Parts: sequence; structure tokens; C-alpha cells
Amino acid sequence: MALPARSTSSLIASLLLALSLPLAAEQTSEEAIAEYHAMFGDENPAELWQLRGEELWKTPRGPREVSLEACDLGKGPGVITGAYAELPRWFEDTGKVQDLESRLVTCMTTLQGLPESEVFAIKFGDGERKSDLEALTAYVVAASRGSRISIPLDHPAEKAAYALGESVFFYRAGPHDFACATCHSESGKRIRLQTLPQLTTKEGAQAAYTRWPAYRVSQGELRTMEWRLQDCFRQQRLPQLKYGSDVAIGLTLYLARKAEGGEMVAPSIKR
Amino acid sequence: MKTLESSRCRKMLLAVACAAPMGLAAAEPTDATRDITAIMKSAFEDKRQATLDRLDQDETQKLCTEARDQALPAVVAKKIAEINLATVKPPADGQYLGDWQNGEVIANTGTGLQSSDDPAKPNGGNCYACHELSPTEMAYGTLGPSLKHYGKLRGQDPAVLAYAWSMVYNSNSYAPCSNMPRFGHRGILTEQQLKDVMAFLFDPASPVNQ
Amino acid sequence: MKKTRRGFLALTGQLGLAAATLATGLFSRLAQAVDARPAFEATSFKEALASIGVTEHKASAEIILKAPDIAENGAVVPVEVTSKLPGTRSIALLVEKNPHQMSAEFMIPEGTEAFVSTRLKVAETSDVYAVVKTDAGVFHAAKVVKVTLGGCGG
Amino acid sequence: MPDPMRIRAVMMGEVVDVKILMSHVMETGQRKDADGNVVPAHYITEVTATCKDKTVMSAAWGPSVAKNPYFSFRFKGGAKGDKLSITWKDTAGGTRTDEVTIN
Repeated sequence: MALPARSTSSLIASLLLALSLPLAAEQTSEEAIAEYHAMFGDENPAELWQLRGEELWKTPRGPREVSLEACDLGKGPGVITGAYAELPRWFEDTGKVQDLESRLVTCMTTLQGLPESEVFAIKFGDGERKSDLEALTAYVVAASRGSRISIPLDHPAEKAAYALGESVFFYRAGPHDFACATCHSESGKRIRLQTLPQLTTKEGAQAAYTRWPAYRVSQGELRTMEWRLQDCFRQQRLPQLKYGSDVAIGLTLYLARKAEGGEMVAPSIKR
Repeated sequence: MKTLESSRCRKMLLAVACAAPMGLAAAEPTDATRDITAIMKSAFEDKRQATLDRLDQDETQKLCTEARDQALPAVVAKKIAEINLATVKPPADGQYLGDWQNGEVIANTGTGLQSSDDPAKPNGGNCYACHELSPTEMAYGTLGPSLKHYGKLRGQDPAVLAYAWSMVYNSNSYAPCSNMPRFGHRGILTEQQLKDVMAFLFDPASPVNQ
Repeated sequence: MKKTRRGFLALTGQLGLAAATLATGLFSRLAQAVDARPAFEATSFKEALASIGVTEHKASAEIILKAPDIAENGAVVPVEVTSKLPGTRSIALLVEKNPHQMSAEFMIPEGTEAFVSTRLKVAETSDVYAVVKTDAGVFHAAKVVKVTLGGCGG
Repeated sequence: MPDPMRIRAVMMGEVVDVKILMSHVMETGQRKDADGNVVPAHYITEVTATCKDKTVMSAAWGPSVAKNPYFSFRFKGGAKGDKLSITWKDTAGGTRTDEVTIN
């Protein structure tokens, strides 16, 4: 008689599960969101930025009329394959830990001789006001598709940047008491219907970090990590994060290190 | 800390704007946090209403920052709860419940106090970002517990109303280092807006209780 | 606005429509005045269909309309239509709750498959329609797309 | 000068599978910018595809086609090595034509 009893209880359990409406609704809406994402397939408008970025990379520009093909992103002059997966990193020539965006600024000002004011004229594009930095970033990042994130933290300055990034991640402030950790230190949570990655774990950090930069559907623009962080702080109700600041780079390094070993798929497509 | 905060507050009220969310309770930095706050301030810049003073931490924010994602030591939790419970002001007229329809709008509104928001517009509560409320709204977050049938399950006993008021007014009064903003204490929502949100939770006619 | 309107007049010569648009005095209509095509100016589902010569249409299971149940963001909603109806001449996409219902109309010449895939803006939760003109009449398929609110800042 | 389209045209059996991404703002004329000013309407109204002098697709678009449009269709009669030409026109008199080789 033990057998029927067991199957009765499991039947009841599955009935209860089926009747547990919130659970069922949650699964349905999350599956539906997944279906929405799947419908984009491989057709990502980020490619339009990659195309423009390639053109910008290869075309002689600036007062010195040179291309960026001699730009050293950490793997030697002109090497872009896999470069993004190893950034941010320490650069001897500038004596700084740099992310891709700040390194591109270095190359544009030192190699091409472009004034910083011109390079920074449009940090984040808006429709017909296009950002060269975003296009170049898209192009370089795409050359790391399939590369694994590697942030060995060999240099003391990299270790210091990581420690700063970690402190910033947990820094609670502003009218809403928000920190990065408020939304990103628990697993399986979401805001509205958007799943929140737990950035303090390898799995969560990899899922998030390997997909940025991304084409943001809500804006119709390609956005880089600098933008992602700046916009997170805006939503935290904090003032504006400065582009290329030590906090921006430290936080990026912290997240990249957390995502160590993850395979880059960016630029991706995001809400 | 409570006395320090409130005396600072009173002084500031005379000077300018204690009621402004930013002006509140920015305690003197301690050695442990001075560095990071200074670094933060050098890496950020004012943008419209989102000014650098928002990076200053009050006692609660400092303690919660130090705890990171670890469990709070009991003594710290107790201290935070005390500091924050002392800030809770019951409604001036003793009425906890306002207009649930307006409360629903507040629960659905995510804007307010961001550099990109219009300061002339009322702030939202963005309750749906983290909580399930009306069974018909499927786009709800799960960072906080489900509040579906909140009033239906609890009734309107004065103690129940007072507890819920404390939670929306200052979540840290009962949940130290909660992810939930301290809506009343930090001036995010006005007293009337808090009453409206309360009505959205408790009113038998509210969709939350259907 | 005046400048735009004159530019529009010169561009299209659609005097009557411009006058009518002016008469409504509605700002959003004025902003739309660059478009002289009645199908895209229409503000009701019926009117939009009438302007492409459709008055009657029947539901058909031979039209496969793929769209997500939930759009995480209404700014970009993937929509794909395959018509198995013989003699398919055109496929129109309409969003019932948009300010202007007509989104796109695709002409399908001989030799081109009765298949289109694109992405639309859907302002709020709405039925999306695929309206297919064939040699044997006009048919449609519809699907509701729920548009959800998102994000931490509204 | 508008940015180039990204066009893929690939033989799938006897059918040419075409997938296009276009760089365009697709402004509806209903959106306001940060300063509260209405952003003027600016969107693609017409798309045509030609292969060996034959129009294989023509479309009329309104403002509710999404920004940076994606468009895919399939036609018969093309072969590897044939040229496919896509043209769009917009409300501001802008136009762009790009050509690809079917493979």
C-alpha cells in the first residue's frame, strides 16, 4: 500500500504546483521574454556600428593623418583579436589602468593627434549624432567574440583598481540608499520582468559581462560598458560618473575579473 | 546617532532645506569611509538635481556599506533599526489610508530624483520594480516579497497599519539594510503619497486585494 | 512648424491634405504632416484599411503571424508573416493601438515568397494584424502582443 | 550621407534569403527630446529591391517600423553571383542604395 500512497502524494504535490498561480505566471512571463529575445536571432543592429567602427579604425584621420591600425590595446600595436577580453589592464606608456574606451581615447589623441575635445564631443550617440567612440568600441569588441576573459591582476595598480571597484560596488548612497549590490548581489531576482545578474558570482558576472557592449533596444543605440555604468548610477539617483574615471575603470575591472574565463559574445542585443 | 541626526536636522531646517532628501542626516565621515567617499566625489560630477552631496553617507548607509553582502551582526542590526525607527513620523491627522487609485499610479511610476527626471513632477515609488501587487499586473519584480492580497490577508488592525506605515516610511526601522528605499525619511514620497500607497495595499477595493 | 508645412507642401503638393491637417490643429497631427500617404495618416484601424482599398476581410489560418506574447520593450517588436494563401499580392502590418495603425505594406510580385520579417514599434499592449490581399479576397491573422514596463527608473 | 546597409543574400535551395539592417532614426514626430522639444518626423517611407532589372520586393513604411530597421524577405529567380540592389527613401528626401552579390 506504500506505493499508491506515494503516488497519491506526488499527484497532490503536482496538483498544488499546477495551482500555484504566481509560480506558473512567473515561468510563463520569463519564457515569453526568452522567446522575445530568441526572435532577434543573429540580426543585431550592432553590426551597423561595427561596420562604421571598422571604417574609422582603418581610415587615416586627425592632424597626423594616420589610422588606428598602430594602436596598442595591450596585445601589441594593431592587435584587436582577443584584446577586449583582457581589458581593463595596466599600460606602461600612460602609467594607468585603462579600459577599452579610455585606451581608444589615448590612441586617438597620441597617434592621430586629435584634440581630446573632439574625441569626447559625442561620448554617447543619439540618432544622427553618432559617437565614434561607440562605433570603434563595437568594432574592437566584436574581434573578441569567442575569446575568454582573462584578467590576471598581475600589476599592483590592477589589484588596487580591483579593490576600488569592489568598494564602489557596495557603496550605498543617495536618496534611495542604492548600491550596485542592491540589485546585483542575489541570484534569481528580477526588476519588473528583467532578470538581474548576481555580479558577485562567476556565473552571474559571466552572463552579464560577456554580453556588453550591446545594442540597446530601448534606445536604438549601441552602448558600451562606460555607458552601462554611468546609466546604472543615474538610476541609483547618484550624480554623473565621469567617463574614464578611476571609479569607472575600477568597477569595470572588478566585474571583468569576476567574469574570468567567460566567453565573450558581445556586442549582443539587450532590452 | 539618532539625537545627532535630529539635532543636525533641526539646525539645517533653520538654515535651508532639511526636508530636501539630500540634505538629511549626512553624518561626519569616519576614517573608515572618508577615503572612498572622497574618491567617489572625485569620479562623479553634478548633473542637474543629482548633485555630489548625494554621495555623502548617513550612519545607516555607512554601516550597510561596511556589511557588504554579508549578514549583519545582531548588534549592528539593532542599532540601525533603532536609528531608523526613531525617524518614523505617523501621519499628522492620524489617518493612514489615502486614495488607492493614486497609490496605484505611484506604485507604477519609476521616475523621480534621477538626473534625467523632471523635478517638477511628483516622484514615483516604483513598487512594482520589486514587488508583486495587483494580480493583474504581470510585470513585477521579485527583489522584495509579494504584497498581493496585502490588506485582505492582514486586515486593518491599528498595529498592522502602524507597522506597514513604518515599513514604507523607513524600511530600515524593521529591516536593517533593506534594499527598499526609506521613502518617508528620505523625502522620496510625501506624506499624502505614502497614505495613497498604504491605501493601495489595504483598501478592500484596491486591485491588490482582489 | 510653418516652415515644415511649407516644405511639405512644396515636397508633395498635397494641398488638400495639408489644409485638413492644419484645420485639426492637433500638434501630433502637424508633426506627422510630412507623410502625405493616407494609409499612414489614418488614425483608425478601419480608415487605415479603407485607404489601401480594404473594406472586408476574413480571418484565415493560412496566414502564420509570428510575434512575441510579451515584448520586453515596445520600441522593437519582431513580427514575421508567412501567407500560404494562393495568389498573395500584398501583406500589410497594422498595430491596432498605435496612434497610426498602418505600419507597413509589402507588395509581393510573382516569384517572391509570401513572407516578410521585420520589427515594429508597439506603443502599448495591442493586437498586431497581418492583412493579406489575394486574388480571392482579403484575409487576416491577428495576435496580441503585451508590452510591459521595465527598468529601475521607469 | 546615410550609413551603408548591411545586406545578406544567401541561396537557400532555389530561394534567395535576404536579410537587411538599415541605419535610420525612424523618428515618429511624436517624441520629445531632453529639452521638451518635439523631434521632427524622419523615417523611411519606401524600400525596393531589384535583381536583374526585376523588382523583387517593394514596401511602403510608416513611422512605426522600429529604429535601425530590420527587414527580411525571400524570392525566386536569383542565383549565386547575381547582384541584388536595395534602395530606401525617407521623409526628408534622403535615400541610400546598396548592392550585394548573392552567395
